[in-house]
Amino acid sequence: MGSEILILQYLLSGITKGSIYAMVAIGFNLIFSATGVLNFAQGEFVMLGGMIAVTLSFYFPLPVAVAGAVVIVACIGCLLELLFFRPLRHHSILHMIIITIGLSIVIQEAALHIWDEKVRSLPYFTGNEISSVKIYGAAISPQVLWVLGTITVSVILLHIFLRYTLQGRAMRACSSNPEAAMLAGINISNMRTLAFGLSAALGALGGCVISPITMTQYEAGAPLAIKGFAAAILGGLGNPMAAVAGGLLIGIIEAFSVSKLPAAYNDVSAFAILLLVLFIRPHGLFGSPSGQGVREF
Amino acid sequence: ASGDKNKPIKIGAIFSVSGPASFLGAPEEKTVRMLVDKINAEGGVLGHKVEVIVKDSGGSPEKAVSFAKQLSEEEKVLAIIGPSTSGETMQIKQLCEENKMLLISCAAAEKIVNPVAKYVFKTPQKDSQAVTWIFQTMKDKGISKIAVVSSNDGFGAAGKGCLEEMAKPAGIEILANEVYDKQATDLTDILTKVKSVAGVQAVVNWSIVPAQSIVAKNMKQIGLNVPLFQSHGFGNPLYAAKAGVAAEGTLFPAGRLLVVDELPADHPQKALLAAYKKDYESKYKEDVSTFGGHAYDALLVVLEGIKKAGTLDRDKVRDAIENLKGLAGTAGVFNMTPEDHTGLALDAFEMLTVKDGKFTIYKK
Amino acid sequence: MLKRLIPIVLMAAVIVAVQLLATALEKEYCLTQLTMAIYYSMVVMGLCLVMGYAGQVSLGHGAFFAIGGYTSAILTTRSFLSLQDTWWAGILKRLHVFVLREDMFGSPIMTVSPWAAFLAAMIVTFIAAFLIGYPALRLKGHYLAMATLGFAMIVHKIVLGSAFAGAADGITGVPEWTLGAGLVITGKSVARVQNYYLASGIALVILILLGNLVRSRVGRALQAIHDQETAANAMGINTSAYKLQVFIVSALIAAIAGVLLTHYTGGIGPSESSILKSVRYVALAAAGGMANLWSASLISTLINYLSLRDWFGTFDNAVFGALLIIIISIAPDGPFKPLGLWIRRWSSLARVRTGEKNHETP
Amino acid sequence: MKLLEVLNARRSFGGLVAVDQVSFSVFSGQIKAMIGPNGAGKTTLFNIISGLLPTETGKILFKGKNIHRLKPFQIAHAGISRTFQNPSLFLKMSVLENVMVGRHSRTRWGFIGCGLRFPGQIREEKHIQEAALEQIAYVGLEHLADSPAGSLGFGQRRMVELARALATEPELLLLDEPASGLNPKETEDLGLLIRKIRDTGVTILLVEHDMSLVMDISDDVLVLHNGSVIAEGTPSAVQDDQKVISVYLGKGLAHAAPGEKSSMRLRRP
Amino acid sequence: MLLQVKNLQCGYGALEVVHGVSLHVCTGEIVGLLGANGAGKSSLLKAMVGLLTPWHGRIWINSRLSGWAPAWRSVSNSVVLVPEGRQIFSDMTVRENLIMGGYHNPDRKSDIDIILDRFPKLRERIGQVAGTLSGGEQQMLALGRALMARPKLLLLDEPSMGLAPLMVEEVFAEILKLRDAGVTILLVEQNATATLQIADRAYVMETGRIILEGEAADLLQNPEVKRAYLGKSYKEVWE
Ligand SMILES: Nc1ncnc2c1ncn2[C@@H]1O[C@H](COP(=O)(O)OP(=O)(O)OP(=O)(O)O)[C@@H](O)[C@H]1O
Ligand SMILES: Nc1ncnc2c1ncn2[C@@H]1O[C@H](COP(=O)(O)OP(=O)(O)OP(=O)(O)O)[C@@H](O)[C@H]1O
Ligand SMILES: [Mg+2]
Ligand SMILES: [Mg+2]
Repeated sequence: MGSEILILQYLLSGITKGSIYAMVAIGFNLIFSATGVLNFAQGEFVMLGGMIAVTLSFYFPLPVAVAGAVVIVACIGCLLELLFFRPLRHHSILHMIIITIGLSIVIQEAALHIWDEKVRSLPYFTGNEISSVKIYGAAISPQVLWVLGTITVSVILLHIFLRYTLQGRAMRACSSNPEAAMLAGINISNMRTLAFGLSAALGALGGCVISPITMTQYEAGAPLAIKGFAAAILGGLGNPMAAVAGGLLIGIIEAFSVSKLPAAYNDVSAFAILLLVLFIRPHGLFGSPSGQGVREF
Repeated sequence: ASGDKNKPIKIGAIFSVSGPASFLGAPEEKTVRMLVDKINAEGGVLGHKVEVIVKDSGGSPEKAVSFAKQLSEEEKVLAIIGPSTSGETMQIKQLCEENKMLLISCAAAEKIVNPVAKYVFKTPQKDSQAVTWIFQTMKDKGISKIAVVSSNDGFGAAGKGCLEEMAKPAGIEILANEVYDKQATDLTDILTKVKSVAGVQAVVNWSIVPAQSIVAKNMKQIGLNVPLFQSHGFGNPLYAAKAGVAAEGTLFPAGRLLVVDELPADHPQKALLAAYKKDYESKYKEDVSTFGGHAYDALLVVLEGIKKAGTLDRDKVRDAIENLKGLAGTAGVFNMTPEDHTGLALDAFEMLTVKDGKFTIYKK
Repeated sequence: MLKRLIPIVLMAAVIVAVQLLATALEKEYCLTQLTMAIYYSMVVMGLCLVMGYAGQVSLGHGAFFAIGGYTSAILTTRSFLSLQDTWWAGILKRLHVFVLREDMFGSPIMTVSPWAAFLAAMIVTFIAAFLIGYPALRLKGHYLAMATLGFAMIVHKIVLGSAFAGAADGITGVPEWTLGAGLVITGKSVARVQNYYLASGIALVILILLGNLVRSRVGRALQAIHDQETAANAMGINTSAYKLQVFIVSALIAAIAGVLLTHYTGGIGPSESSILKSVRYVALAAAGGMANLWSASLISTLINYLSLRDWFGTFDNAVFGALLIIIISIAPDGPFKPLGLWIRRWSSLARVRTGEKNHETP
Repeated sequence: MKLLEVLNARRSFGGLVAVDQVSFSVFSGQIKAMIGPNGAGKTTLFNIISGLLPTETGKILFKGKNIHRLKPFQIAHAGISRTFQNPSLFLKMSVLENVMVGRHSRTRWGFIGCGLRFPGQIREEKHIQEAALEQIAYVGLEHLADSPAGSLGFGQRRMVELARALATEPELLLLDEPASGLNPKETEDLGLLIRKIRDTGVTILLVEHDMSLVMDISDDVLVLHNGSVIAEGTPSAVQDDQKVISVYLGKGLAHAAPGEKSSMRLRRP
Repeated sequence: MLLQVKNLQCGYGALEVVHGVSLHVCTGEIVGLLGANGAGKSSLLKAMVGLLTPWHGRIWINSRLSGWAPAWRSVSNSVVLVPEGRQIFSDMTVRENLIMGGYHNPDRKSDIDIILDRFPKLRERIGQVAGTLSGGEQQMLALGRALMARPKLLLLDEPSMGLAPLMVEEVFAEILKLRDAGVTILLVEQNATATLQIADRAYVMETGRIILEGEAADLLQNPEVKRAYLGKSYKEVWE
């Protein structure tokens, strides 16, 4: 195996991991943009998406199962907001974050009791477990291309939504200054519901497309959430494209660190680099210093 | 000496029913509950009903410690079976030894019984025996240069150590040796590294986590087309299923539970395995796995010890267990000695392979 | 002065009452888990100081607990017998830094003494907290949370991936710690009551010290930093130094808890450094009302106690999550605050009512 | 004596030069006012002096020593204190505690002393409280000492801020729009208060848009426009400066006394 | 009558700060609301738009009972509050702030230009992140943003705070122009002289109660008002 091919293979392997982190990070970003809350339950949306899609796929063809899972999880997201966040008054951002931690634990346990502890997965969208796409001699699973495609489409749509549509801007206004948003006539509760629903849907979609690669289990959400959180922060909060860049970067760092260090330490190198970046750029690679994530709780 | 017949035999169990090792603890718990019901329906042991108190440790050692104390000091159980993972077992090994509490672990690592602690036993086969099988098969296939990948949990670490130790004497060279995270979602990078090492003739993966299927898939995806050996942790049909076609041809040593149909009728384990498999699968509507079998064996060992000792005195039961001979369990036939607190011989294993998505005995 | 003493005396009374009750009901064994829970709650106290008062979110305190526990566990279990004949080992032995003892299987080993290991653990924690705190405390909000979480992740993975820390199995066989004056930290059941009082005594002392701290010049400075960092700085508070100091203090408290619990249970495993643990500490601090040392330590002792006694079985995590949601939704300032508030509101409501009547007769 | 000397201070944000080569001095015992249109760079200049923003060029000399590389807290220790345009009190703390924070730079016990409550620390704590109460009384808010700062109205917050700044025992006090949000009567009282403060030996640099206050109390006025000084002098000289009138004062309302004709043009016909 | 408030009480937590206030504003009027610090003026305005739930009493807007509706509803009633302390969206650009002001206004695109013509300073800063504007610029932005909603009733809470004299003059002129354009205005101000000069009527509030009301011109001459709120003009002081 030539060294260029090797490097390319590491790169592709990094992209595979990174695309998974990126998918989770986008969802983080959306709720963050709308509410300033970092939703620790985002990983759980990803897990639920995968689990529900697998269950539905016993009864329906794959596309229907995926669509069904996305819709159901979006509804769950809205429902969670309605039940747990809407009734809150005068709660700080930190309180809401703690509630998302609680939700994440509860959802995980609920999944354990609804399903069981076993791993599940959707079939590969194209090809099977051993098929791969060759790029200059290096190989990548076709499913990764599905993931990348999903990311690209979601990011573009999200970017347009948040920057150029009225509703999207209103969403950002809500996180920027809720009282002023209310005075401008924005129903901030509905906006938050919408944000939860949307990011739950995004998470679920991610959970479906990555399910063949990573497999899904009731516990799969939390580690994904941590990496997704790291990706979102590395990129800089408040910008879905930055989140994707952050995700890919973490994946690629992990892959290349494997080539030099014992694989047991690849998380160590990824997080060490993340820390370094933060120490040099305290608001992520592409974040703005005045951005909301910088604000204290 | 068996005293009041109404008093049930209390046995404690610590399993990680939830948490990161739930794929071990959950079938263990189910198995034990099933078995206890069956035994009680058949009249119990020595005329006593058997009561098992199951504690879910969630895989945390500190909880295992707390529960072990609780079980021995408050519940005053006769013996503890479990914990599911070697990390938890190691944390309570000394505690049980000091409190003279009988512990039958369901974790595999060799150091649980080596050095031997008087009160500590375990039921899964030894890693060293699995390694012996694997290296033997490699020799038969003419393989001498291998790569080892393992997970960063207790099982993976123990197996890795065992492989490293036994490779030289067996004439096998380990060219690459990598550890991956037990929650890994993709392993192409590690396998790329393996692929970049010239001369690797086979890959050995040592783990109990779902990532075993990912190894199989990723190897095929990046075109690393050498035989894949797995540990006895592959003994769950689910993992083979999740790897799909990628699992074809995987070689691994395992107890006979997974191939009970292929056993000759006169095999000492056949009846027990068949019954366990049937009961379990009809009760829980899921495939039986070797993990549940470890709990089966643990309970079996304790109860047989009681039967043999004819008393509920813990020290006598311990002595009886230490001298159990020819006890057929799910993992093999147990022959305990004061030096060997596992009691399984090399023949507890069979080399298996995956063919058309099914486990079957590997024939050269 | 008296007002400050009341909660302390009350707490001491509760501590004694619990023990007497447990002994009287022949449930002394409950004190084992209670002792463990108290050690865990010490981490929460330190975290309260950092989060509730100084407003810095740390998702990495599990790591400090683990650093403390692991340092002392490694030093007190690793045998340095091979170094016995070197001249410096002789000196260290004379200084009681090295001690000779027997391991579980009766073979002789030479390890570092618990006191020396404790000291080393404090030094290591101090260095780690300084190295991570110094750059990280420039970060704010979510970024700070991520940096501390990343640190915890790194510690966790190093612990998991390193043979010297026992990798996934952790370290066992940690000896008991003779403090002197007949006090021993040990999990043996004969010393159960003694250890319960030791743990609660240490916790109470920490509570008192932290209580003094928050009601002083330093505490005000921390709260000021929390509210308006720029203004605090302009008022003459060296904000970065304060943030660093409070971070280190709380890290040291976590490490002390780690050392103590490790000697108490006789071992430590990698799960102590897991992210989930760190997050759990934060959640417990939040459930206690964050800036409320008494209630946070009570809540966390209670919840950890119930969890360690397996009250909720397989639903342990679910119950924890649900409790968390309920407490935060209903009583974001901790469950004890509304109690006081209700009393006050009742009295003021009465006043409003009479006020209303006055308006109607202009 | 020159207490504060700003030499060629400059600060830009992106392409915008907010403060452009500004030089001026404040003499001991003065009340100096700084005025100028919105966005002229007054607050930015305050931020530079108090160390919150570094100046890109030039020097800031306080009592002859260059302070422009010092951190804000060091500058506070050196004897410069300030209030903010948007009152930034510690909202969760009581008024008394807010002012006690002001004593921070004049006290010394640290973590260990405070944790262990050494007798000296207890004594110091008592002094802090007494001094803070004195300052609160000075601005006339004794009755609010125990209320949380978050529950105060806008104007009251300004007063607490002033008390907090005074508690640091500054030699130079920077006030950023202290009268905004106060009604004319209250502004007048504030003017008296500022004079009183000056009489205790504190030098004052003041940013204010309320001309009645500026013209009433200041000894010297500096006018900033687009980041540069366009005029400096006595109040009467400045208010007749054509440039100042055209960019800042205008001639309508601001000059109007109650009921004066010129202002009536605003009334509907 | 565009706005009518009867016997309104409201407060925070257990603390009542408005103790039964009644007032009204007729269409086309400018009504001033004066009062010392902490009198409860801002709280009263907040209650009118629903940011603060009234404890007691009634509010009619356009003869329709309101007051318990959430704050975001008030905009659809064409009632817009410019809050104390600006409250701009500090991490959005000036343009985005304006767009948000016109959230319910279908013509927001063209209205932005009108607003920018009114406040040329904002045009210069159109792409700047609003949090970095100077104090006065932020105040203009807040006013501009409120106008984007095309209010019928504009509640202004100290709009001249922090503005340079020239700008104060402009803002007051702007308020007059708005009234001429048909907007009804309730103006809370500390600049009592200017307020009474442009207002038609005014109320004076003290510790949560209305203590005086009447024609603005009369109040301007009222000795009590003069003593408590008007102070001296700086010219007077100087000369
Ligand atoms: N952080 C920043 N980033 C970009 N521009 C800034 C920043 N801070 C201030 N500015 C700009 O610098 C200029 C000067 O601002 P400054 O706050 O000093 O004005 P000011 O004189 O205090 O005005 P006002 O009287 O309205 O408070 C303004 O145009 C403002 O938009
Ligand atoms: N969020 C709040 N929580 C508790 N009390 C408050 C709050 N906001 C205002 N208050 C109290 O309500 C009273 C009235 O405040 P309000 O802001 O309405 O006064 P105001 O007349 O607008 O004063 P100003 O001229 O200073 O703006 C004040 O005494 C204040 O202490
Ligand atoms: Mg300013
Ligand atoms: Mg007000």
